[in-house]
Amino acid sequence: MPLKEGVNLIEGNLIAIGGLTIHRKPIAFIHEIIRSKIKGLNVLTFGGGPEIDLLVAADCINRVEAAYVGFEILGFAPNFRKAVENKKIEFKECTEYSIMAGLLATTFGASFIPSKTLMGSDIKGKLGLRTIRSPFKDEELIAYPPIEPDVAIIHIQRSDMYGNAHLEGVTAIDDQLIKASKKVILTVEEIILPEKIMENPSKTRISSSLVDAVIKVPYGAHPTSCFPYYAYDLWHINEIIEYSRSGKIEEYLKKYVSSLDSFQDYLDKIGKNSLTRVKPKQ
Amino acid sequence: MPLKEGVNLIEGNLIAIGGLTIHRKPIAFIHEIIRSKIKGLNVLTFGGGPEIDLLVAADCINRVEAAYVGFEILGFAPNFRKAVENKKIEFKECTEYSIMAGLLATTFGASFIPSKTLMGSDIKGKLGLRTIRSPFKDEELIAYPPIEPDVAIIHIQRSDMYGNAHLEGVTAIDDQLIKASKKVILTVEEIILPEKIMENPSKTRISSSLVDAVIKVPYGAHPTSCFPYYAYDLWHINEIIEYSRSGKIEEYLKKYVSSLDSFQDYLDKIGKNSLTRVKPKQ
Amino acid sequence: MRDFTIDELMVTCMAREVEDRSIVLQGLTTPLATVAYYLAKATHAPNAYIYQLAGNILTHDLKALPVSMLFNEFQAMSGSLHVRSQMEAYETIFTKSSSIVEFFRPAQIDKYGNVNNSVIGNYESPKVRLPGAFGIPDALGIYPKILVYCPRHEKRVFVEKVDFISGLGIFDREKYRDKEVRIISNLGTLRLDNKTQEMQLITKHPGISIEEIKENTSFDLTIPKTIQETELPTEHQISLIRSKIDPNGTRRLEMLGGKERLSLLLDIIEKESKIK
Amino acid sequence: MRDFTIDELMVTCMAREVEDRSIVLQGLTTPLATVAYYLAKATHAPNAYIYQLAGNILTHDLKALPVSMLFNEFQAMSGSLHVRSQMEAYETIFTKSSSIVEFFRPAQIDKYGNVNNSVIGNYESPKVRLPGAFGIPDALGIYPKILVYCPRHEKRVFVEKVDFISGLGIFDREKYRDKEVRIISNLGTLRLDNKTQEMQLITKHPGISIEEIKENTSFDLTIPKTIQETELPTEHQISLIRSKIDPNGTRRLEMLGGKERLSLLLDIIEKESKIK
Repeated sequence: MPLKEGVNLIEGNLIAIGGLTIHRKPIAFIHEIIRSKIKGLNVLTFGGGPEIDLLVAADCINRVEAAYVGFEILGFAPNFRKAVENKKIEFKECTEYSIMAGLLATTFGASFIPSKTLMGSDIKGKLGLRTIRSPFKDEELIAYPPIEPDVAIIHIQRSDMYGNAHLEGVTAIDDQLIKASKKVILTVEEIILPEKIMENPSKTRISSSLVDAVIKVPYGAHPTSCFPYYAYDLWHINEIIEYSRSGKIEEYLKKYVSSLDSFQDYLDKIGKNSLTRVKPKQ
Repeated sequence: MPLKEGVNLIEGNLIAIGGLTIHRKPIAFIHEIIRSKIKGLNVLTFGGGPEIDLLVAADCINRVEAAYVGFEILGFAPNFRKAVENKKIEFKECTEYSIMAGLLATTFGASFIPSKTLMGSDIKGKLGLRTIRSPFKDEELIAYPPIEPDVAIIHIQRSDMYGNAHLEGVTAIDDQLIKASKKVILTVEEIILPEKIMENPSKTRISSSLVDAVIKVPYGAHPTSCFPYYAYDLWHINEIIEYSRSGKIEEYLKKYVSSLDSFQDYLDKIGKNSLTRVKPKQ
Repeated sequence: MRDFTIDELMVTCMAREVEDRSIVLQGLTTPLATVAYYLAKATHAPNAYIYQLAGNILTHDLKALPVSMLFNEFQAMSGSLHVRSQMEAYETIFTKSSSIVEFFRPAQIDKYGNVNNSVIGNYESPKVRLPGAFGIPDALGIYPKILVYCPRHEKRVFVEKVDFISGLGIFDREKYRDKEVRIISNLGTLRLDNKTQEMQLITKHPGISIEEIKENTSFDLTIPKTIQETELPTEHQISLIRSKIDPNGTRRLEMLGGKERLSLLLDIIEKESKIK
Repeated sequence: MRDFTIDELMVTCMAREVEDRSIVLQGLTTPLATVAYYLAKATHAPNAYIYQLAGNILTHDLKALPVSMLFNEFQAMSGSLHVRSQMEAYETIFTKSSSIVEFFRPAQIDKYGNVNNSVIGNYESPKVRLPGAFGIPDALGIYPKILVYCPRHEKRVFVEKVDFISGLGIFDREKYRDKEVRIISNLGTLRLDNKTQEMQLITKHPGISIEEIKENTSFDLTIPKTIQETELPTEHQISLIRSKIDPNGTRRLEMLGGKERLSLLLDIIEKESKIK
């Protein structure tokens, strides 16, 4: 399936994005969303990074739900930060547990997850979490409601044509996102034969029974990482920061996304040297 | 660690046993418990089989908590059945969900798991499950309380000396039992080098940080199966049934357990032919 | 009339419940269901997902035939694309319940579709303490379509009221409008849904009379004016079952009881241990 | 006085919090903590379990040194015995909380140990929207021992009251009697527990005066009569840090801000991309 078709599958109230901060973000898919001029998205991600920042910069976002949005050692996600400070987007600040508990409630048939975990944190109030009395002890508990994304977009290492897939390195909560979402789109570095999957079935982390589309996009997470294929391109992520700081993020978007026809054009523009320096030693 | 020492680690109110019915039951360890004349155990297992039946026959058991106790295609677990019918032991009849939800509550810091799953079943009442009102909808929910076993005894394929372990074939809920239990004892077919574990770390299902003892016992699950080493020995399981039916289970216990010094003696008594016929083709 | 046995007819009826891309879950000790699932996958449902052995193993294709009694775990693993924990099996149950096919075999079933695999007689002082219902009580509350098979359609199985409700069948008429129970027995096929709340005979197997079905059912069945005969197995299906999927006849184990079953079982595993 | 830098002193202080068989969790972007964890494992805590990168990867041994900025995921995987999902990391947090070592770096911390990584200023109209607290709010409610490091001990970090409680520090005096917060900064080490409910200076780093620490803290510190100097790094520790664990100086990234940090970062990754 080409990326353009994949973008047509985007619908519903909540779009989940896999990966973590600057690891395994479905950037090729994000570029296609930006090119398609989709607006008003509500996006859930565990830890957001360049994918959120670019979507915000391109004005595709209404609300972000995440426990973190930033570029790790490179600091702030500049466009996200500015948009929240200027109230141009809504930010629903979650915690790791609030997201995991919500997904777990969905996948395990629990009406909610009752726990003391966030008691006392101001985030509890901002998330509008209700409290209940425990039926067993004299204590108050937070009721984490179910989270059920409409579509999950996940960039992963490899799968067969059906979507039986491996998931390696920083896995974050991608397996949970996939199980809890109504529809799942995988972008993958490689498509391999089912026979290859069968050689080591205990390595399969995602079952094809949960997958609606598989799209092959080598380097599809660049400038974020996709272990073991390539590391994050901190140079390029810093370029995003520099364009943003000097008020020229629209130039960046034009140069690298909207003026181009495909992600391959982006990779060509980035250049071979950029892709080589993030390759690990053999 | 020898099995005798392993048995000394048994303590507490609830002993969890891994495997499923006639798959991967820690029979060698069970024999040692019987030889040690431990009495009054409360045992939790997902689906019980010969291990429960032998413990009951040897009068080691006070209470069984399980969703099933039987020999699959061979039918009833005869000593368990008789003991429940004659009220010699207590049987707390669970369901798959009630056990999984209880373990999950423990490992995920939930005070309980609220779900509609068992609504209307008479098992709900027998388990003494409480109901609560949902804070979100007009509905009644079952509150599954946490389950935290004191010790888990699991027979698995292989681990390194620290307890970093693989788990293959029918895995049942062994990973959850291990995570939720205060103490974990593994009996294993093989001990391999950590370097072997590192070759394929995504295959590691049990982290050594959760394991308290590793005991090497080849064929330690016989007459239940341990994929890929051997299938269940339905002939021998039928022998247990026949001894029991003719009122001679004590003879069985004497012949195969109490008169012997070790599990190796049992294997010698079983004989090479018995062990060979359950070996899969290469 | 074609040459087939009642177990083969049941297998083809059960196979029809599997659609392409169904997620098929297989419980403990259900060789009749196993053969049905493999038959479906070999014919009209090549993309069905079959999770074997309490839901732990996904079988991709039918390389690993014939079905085995002694080495079923080995066989399932050799054709597996994905190994799951039971927790993951439940995650599928909750999120994909409308795609799931799982046949249960109750010790007792009543006219409301309640099933009992716990005790015969009084719960506290049972005449027979059965092995237990395992995941059936959970699944019945979740699945919109409850699939039941009864290889021995008798009064003591089709009871007026189960001795103990291991799992609740049809309930809460308002909330579960489309919930239904489908039953395939050795005499015919039956159906109960939330709208009618009546257990209805749908088809009778060839050579079986309506009287015979009534006589072997403790409660009143709703019998429509015209009852069709159950669709017969095709020659292709029978040939697949006998020559490829189950040449050793594991499917017949569930039709038998006591010594007959044991004797067939020992025959089968003896054979399997030798030809491996 | 031995030759060491303040980042090296902090690293050795942090390493002391790791006991043998501790379960060490490493958050996002905490190279100072990474170096400390590896130092502990290379010296007094060889059996510590180090879960890297948001808890997903267990590092078994120190084969994969030196620590890397660009290839840390690759390095962690090459020394891994076990790959976990974040869900499994939380399962460890809940069941083994007393064995867990995890250092957090707050943007603000107040005298009750409350931390803020959410906003500077008003929540709805923030002066600075920070990246977020990720799992800190959860962990603070679970861990009995809360470990904090502050590479830049300043008034704007050690505030009277945090602008927003991302995570609650010391609370519920009755129920959490043994709960405590330990802080290692670039000026000294501090401690707050549920018994005293006072933030106390424990040691001061060599060359730092009590006055300097007070001046850089917005709230009143409890200063015991005699304050010892922080234990110095040994030569062995310094040599390990410099030659084996972190020759490229990733630990210094957290001591710097703005352009200085970026410039050091680009130096480090440039080097790493070439010598691979």
